[in-house]
Amino acid sequence: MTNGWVDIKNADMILVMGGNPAENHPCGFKWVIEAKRNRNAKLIVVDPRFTRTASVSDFFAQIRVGTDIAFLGGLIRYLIENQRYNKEYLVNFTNAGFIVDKEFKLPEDEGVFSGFDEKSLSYNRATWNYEGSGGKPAAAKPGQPAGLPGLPERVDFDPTLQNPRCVFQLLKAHYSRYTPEMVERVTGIPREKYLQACDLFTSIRKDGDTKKVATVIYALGWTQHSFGTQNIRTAAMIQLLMGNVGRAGGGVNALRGHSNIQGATDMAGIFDNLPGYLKVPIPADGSFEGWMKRITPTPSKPGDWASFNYWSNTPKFAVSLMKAFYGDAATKQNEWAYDYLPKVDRNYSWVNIWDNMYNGVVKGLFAFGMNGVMIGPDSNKNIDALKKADWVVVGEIYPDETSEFWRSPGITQEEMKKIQTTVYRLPCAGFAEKDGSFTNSARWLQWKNAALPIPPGCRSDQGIVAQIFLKTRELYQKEGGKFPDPILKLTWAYTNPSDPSLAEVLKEINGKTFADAEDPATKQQIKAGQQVPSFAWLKDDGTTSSGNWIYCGAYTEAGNLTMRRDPADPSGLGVHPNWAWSWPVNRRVLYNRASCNVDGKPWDATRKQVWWNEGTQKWAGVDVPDFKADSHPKDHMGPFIMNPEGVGRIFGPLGAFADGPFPTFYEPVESPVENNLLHPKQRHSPVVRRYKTPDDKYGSVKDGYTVICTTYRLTEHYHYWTKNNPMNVQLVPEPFVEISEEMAAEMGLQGGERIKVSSARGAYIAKAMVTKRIKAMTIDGKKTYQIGIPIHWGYRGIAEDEGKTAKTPVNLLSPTVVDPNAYTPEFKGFLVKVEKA
Amino acid sequence: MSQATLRIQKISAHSGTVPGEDTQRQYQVCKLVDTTTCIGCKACEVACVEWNDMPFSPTAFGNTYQTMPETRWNYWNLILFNEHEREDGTLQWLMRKHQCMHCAEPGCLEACPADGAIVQYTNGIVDFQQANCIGCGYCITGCPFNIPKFNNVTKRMYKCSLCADRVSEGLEPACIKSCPTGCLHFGSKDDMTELAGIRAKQLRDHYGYDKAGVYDPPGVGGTGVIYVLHDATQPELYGGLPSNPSIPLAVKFWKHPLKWLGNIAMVGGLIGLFVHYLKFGPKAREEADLAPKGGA
Amino acid sequence: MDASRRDFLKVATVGGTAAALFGFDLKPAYAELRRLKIARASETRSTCPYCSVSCGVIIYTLGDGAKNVTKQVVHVEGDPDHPINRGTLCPKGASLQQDILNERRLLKPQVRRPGGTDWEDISWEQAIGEIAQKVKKTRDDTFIETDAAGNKVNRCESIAFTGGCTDTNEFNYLVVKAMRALGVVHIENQARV
Amino acid sequence: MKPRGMIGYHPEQIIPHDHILRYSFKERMNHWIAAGSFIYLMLTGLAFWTPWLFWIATMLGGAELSRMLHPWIGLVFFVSVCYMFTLWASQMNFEPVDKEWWNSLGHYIRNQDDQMPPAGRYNAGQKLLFWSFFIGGLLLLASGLVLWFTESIPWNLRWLRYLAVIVHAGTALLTIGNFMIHVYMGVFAERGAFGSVIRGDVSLAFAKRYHPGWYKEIVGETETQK
Repeated sequence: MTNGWVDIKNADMILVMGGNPAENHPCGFKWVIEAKRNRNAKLIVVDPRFTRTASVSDFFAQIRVGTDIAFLGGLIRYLIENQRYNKEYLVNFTNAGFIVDKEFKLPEDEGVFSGFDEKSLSYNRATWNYEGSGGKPAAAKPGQPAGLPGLPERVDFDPTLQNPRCVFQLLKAHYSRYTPEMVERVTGIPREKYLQACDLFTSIRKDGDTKKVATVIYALGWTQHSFGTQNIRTAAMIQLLMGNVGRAGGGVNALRGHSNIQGATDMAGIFDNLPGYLKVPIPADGSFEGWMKRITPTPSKPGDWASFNYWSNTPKFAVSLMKAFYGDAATKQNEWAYDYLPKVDRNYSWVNIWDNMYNGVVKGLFAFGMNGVMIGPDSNKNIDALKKADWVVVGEIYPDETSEFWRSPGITQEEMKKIQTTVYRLPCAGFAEKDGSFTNSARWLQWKNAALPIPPGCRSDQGIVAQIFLKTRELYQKEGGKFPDPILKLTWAYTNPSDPSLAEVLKEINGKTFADAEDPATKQQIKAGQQVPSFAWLKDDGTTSSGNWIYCGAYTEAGNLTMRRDPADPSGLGVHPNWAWSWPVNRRVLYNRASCNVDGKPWDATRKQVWWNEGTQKWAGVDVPDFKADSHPKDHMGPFIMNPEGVGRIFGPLGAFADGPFPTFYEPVESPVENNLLHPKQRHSPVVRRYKTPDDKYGSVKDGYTVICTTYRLTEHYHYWTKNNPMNVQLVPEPFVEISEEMAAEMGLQGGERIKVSSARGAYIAKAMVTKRIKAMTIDGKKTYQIGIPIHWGYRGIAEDEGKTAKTPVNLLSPTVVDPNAYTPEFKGFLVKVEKA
Repeated sequence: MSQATLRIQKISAHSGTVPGEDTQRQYQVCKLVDTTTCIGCKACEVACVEWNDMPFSPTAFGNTYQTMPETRWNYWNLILFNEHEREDGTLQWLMRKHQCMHCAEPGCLEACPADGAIVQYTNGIVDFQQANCIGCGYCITGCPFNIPKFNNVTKRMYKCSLCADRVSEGLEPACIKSCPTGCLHFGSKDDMTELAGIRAKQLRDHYGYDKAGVYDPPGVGGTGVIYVLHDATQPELYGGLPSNPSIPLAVKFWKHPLKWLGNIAMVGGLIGLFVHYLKFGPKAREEADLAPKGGA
Repeated sequence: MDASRRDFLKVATVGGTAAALFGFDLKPAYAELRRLKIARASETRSTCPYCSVSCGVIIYTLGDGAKNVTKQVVHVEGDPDHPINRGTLCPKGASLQQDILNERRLLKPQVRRPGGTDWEDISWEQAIGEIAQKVKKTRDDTFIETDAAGNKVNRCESIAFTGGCTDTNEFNYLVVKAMRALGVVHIENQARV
Repeated sequence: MKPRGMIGYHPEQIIPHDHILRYSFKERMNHWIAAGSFIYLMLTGLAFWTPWLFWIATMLGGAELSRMLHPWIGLVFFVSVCYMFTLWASQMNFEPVDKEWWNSLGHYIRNQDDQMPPAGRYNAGQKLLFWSFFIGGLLLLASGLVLWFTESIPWNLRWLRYLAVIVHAGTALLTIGNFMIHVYMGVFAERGAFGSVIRGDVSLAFAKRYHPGWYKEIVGETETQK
């Protein structure tokens, strides 16, 4: 979330798409209701189903699964045509006026941007650049070609937005084909209804109003597509066009699905990052310096503007990380132990773990609270992969499907005896039995206290990992082995090494200084050995450490700030500055400089977040300004300080996206529509790859898979966890499939009858819930059915163990297709057939 | 002492005066349920079961998101889900929290024959005292909302207590506290009525629900649970909420005219027979008298 | 007040007097209320482990923290001070007590041996020892020091770590630290999916 | 086959000491089962009927017990009423004499029995009592079942409950009224009647006075002989 949960109450207009917050985030959704109650805000819901969120909405449109970009592209067209954008914001705070490379080509009918290489199914993105001068080679993501040209240091710029090669004009041209008629054919939303939605959402900018604010709320309904990142980008672009980013009640708000996956992302529990969004080194970097050179951007902006370019501090963060990991063993001489870091040059993401396990590369798996069989996609493939692994270590609190893959339904005793995988199942501590911090969707780090002792027989999660690591280290100490140095030299100086105190770990994450230091501006001093007050103090000379620079400031000499519990909110804007601690530097709304106009005055005086104080010549505010504190508005420094341009990117240049600088509508990989109506020559995302094992099968209409299936959660259940909780099982006791009344009538089906849903990969059996909440759709003149399946049931659980379910996980159905940017699987839309079971 | 003598203003089947009747300044408490912001998440259902430590009982799929068809003795609070297509073709998914309405004039209490099995506190909460309950089920007959439920093992009746244990300690009921969207609100009846009115007006003025209104049925003297409805003219849409509920006529007839008539008749009959005896005596003083005079 | 005493009220009634003559106590209890079950329980402030809203929860446990009490959860309720949830909870958060008290919890380490058809118990020490040996063997067997172009890569592709959604930041940090030190590159998390 | 003109002749029913066997053991036993159960039902029913009498239930072992036993005793009562039906229904047909009897009710009330038309084994009042208990028993059973299993009645059939409370209470009131008269007659008004359901017999004099028709039947007096 760029903003926060409570901040939603400041919105005047709320678009929920690709999400169902009433279902999945009920307690955060209250702030939507507060906006409605206190500001007469309007809630627009666009979803394949009439959801719980839709039930309290003011406008609902049923959309075909996976056609969000067509909807949003049409919305961009509408708001440009009707001038429902904030021009001052657009010109000054976005790259709308930047001139784009002459060679850059829009996809038009071809459906691909300039630079597409059909053989490698990837783009040479050299032309996705600004016109200008200066600059250096660009950063590349792992697995993508390096050596691109860099962004120009000085960008050509047209403040009138009239230049036909400026971003704004290209944008207009790109979405000119997303007409309401076309949107109707693609999405199934009738033209009239669609125009009502466009008018309602953009009505906040009617007649040049710049006071009102709209927010966009989304979740996995946007991310879990083969064009997931671009779904979100389209929304971000709309918010930039309307000037809603950085403002209270605005922003682009990802509702993360779980308690700490924001934290897990921050902490880089993912292959392509190191903590704090530092990009992992690639083999070609060659040295620490090479790595830093590649991942540290340089400013790129119109000549007379300023750019903070905060990522220019990357080396400070990286050196401090290496000091946290390796302590005294990371020195300038050994390039801060650069060799100790594994180098990544390919995709090791989730789906690839299972693919690589299937193909014999991955032999051992740790799964801590991660039920890979259930998560899928293509659960059968994951089960087959596990059969080929040497060993699996599962840390769990309940019996789960992954640890029992070897006796999943359909495996006979004989087959079981042939499975050579050793599985360790280690009982962990429950949430109430451990402390530590979670980072919520709004980037708040909150400490939680342990209420109960860990049950006898169980051990703390960190204790288990620590003990395995220490035991392994002991073996390397005793026996030696391949490249033991990083293992032997890793800092592990916790008071209780085999069960580290998490408070101690958080102190390490925050980081400390090894030398006395002074802030030249404030003359504040810190002593050697003290906690670093904020990441501004981090240095690239090895005198500071920090396990995650964005968390720097969470545990300072003032103590553990994630434990703060002052609920006061003096501004009334839902900032709550002294409750817990928010990254970065306790800032609650990101890019909040953009809540003011160019002159530093708030767009809306009733929602003042930050402002330029002429008296003190500093930025002041009720929130921590997301800006250089003393940058005078006249300097024209861009508010998007993490971008080298300093402005929001309507055009995503160079390596930013694998599949295009502007979002483009593509059909899901499994789609009932044979042609991409908007870009007729390219049906799917051109850069999406299919996996190749025998388990990776893909269905099409030709094979009889004509029904669109989507998957989702219910508010009564939590993933694959609450099927062990008798209370939640009582609320929703059995799996079901939601189908429309028309489809049921056609099948001669009554609610409660069992049906079998099959995809090219597997079958799912459950009772049918016949409902008015999903309707048959007319897509390009053809009647199309959509069905929906909640994901919560597997083969271990209360209902499952009582034999009340068919023991078919939903992800037996879902395909192994991932988004080319985020590598998130396409769980949300695929093809099935439905029959009575 | 949590709930003192003076905190009781009505007692079922009670033959004396009631200690708290009109002796307290205490305000009436009230739950406000704004159905227009209910998302049917069932947090209130869970909060109720959890707070009251009620045992779980099996449920079955019923082609709906609704947990069970109606409340149970161990499930006092149930969201009713209804899919409703309006005349303009738009769909409404109406959700209503169904629980004891805590009527000012409770039909259950009226029908109850057991002394002290049902009481109404001065704050308006209608509470079942299971210790005094005899399990006759007359409260079922008396209730216009289908609330009291029978436990087959204990042979007693159960229903929502409006968390009287919490309220008496100054806390809000468990369901109210849990409600994520704030569709549930708790306070004095006056405050809730005002709040409901404001919300209904907002729905009429800003959200196009011309018939939005407040449900506080006068037929049972008003309720301790009031609803804001999108369409107050059709409460039946919300899972059969009666549009003008009252204590069933049969119960009223039974408990008033019939009872008095019967009592008068019985007492009168006894007196009549006694007077008859006084006046006429037995048909024969001794059995021997029966013998015909003069012998046979 | 004596907390152990049942605290209910008995009111004399006219109806009862007739029977009282016979020595029966016929006065019904008119206001027998449950005591507030959390009145003296210990409170611990925590964060709900489910979605990313991060609702504050108060876990009420048995006893006042005295040494001779084994803590057990009495009730879980929303934290009214928490700015986001303000005491509210969803049906999952509201049922956390059942997650804590759950009888399905795993309570001992187990192993399924190759070809095995059931779980076997294993001691913690043996399990951790065996796992460490497997980690080392797998890593040593497959460790890649340089790539085809001769660049140093120092990675171990044969071990994967998948972390869950409810792992704390500190746990994740320890995992990243330890796994990267082992050269593990297949590090993924619920955050991806 | 009775001789023509004879109302009846059953000298075998005349037992020593000029008594007639009026009620067999079976009949007496059944009567007292019915009576006992009815009294219990009435007392517990009255306890539930009005708070003023709730103490009765307390005296009878507590209202819970009363609530538990009331329906079972009700079944006993109903069974015994049914048995009465098999025993006596054939004798309870309304005959022309009954109409006369009703017309002379005033005399009956004023103890002017000699001015009453000759009642048979059962006079019209007793017949009414019989039928009122039998039909009342049926109604009480039907409504009682609804009230017994009241929680099993679905909400959309709730009118059954409404009907049941009225029918049960109303019928109970009527039967209680009849019961009061019956007890009054049997215990206080007609000396000898009480004994008849204890010992089974009545004196010839009793029979002749209260049930002249029946008396004739037993002793064999013909119409003409009168």
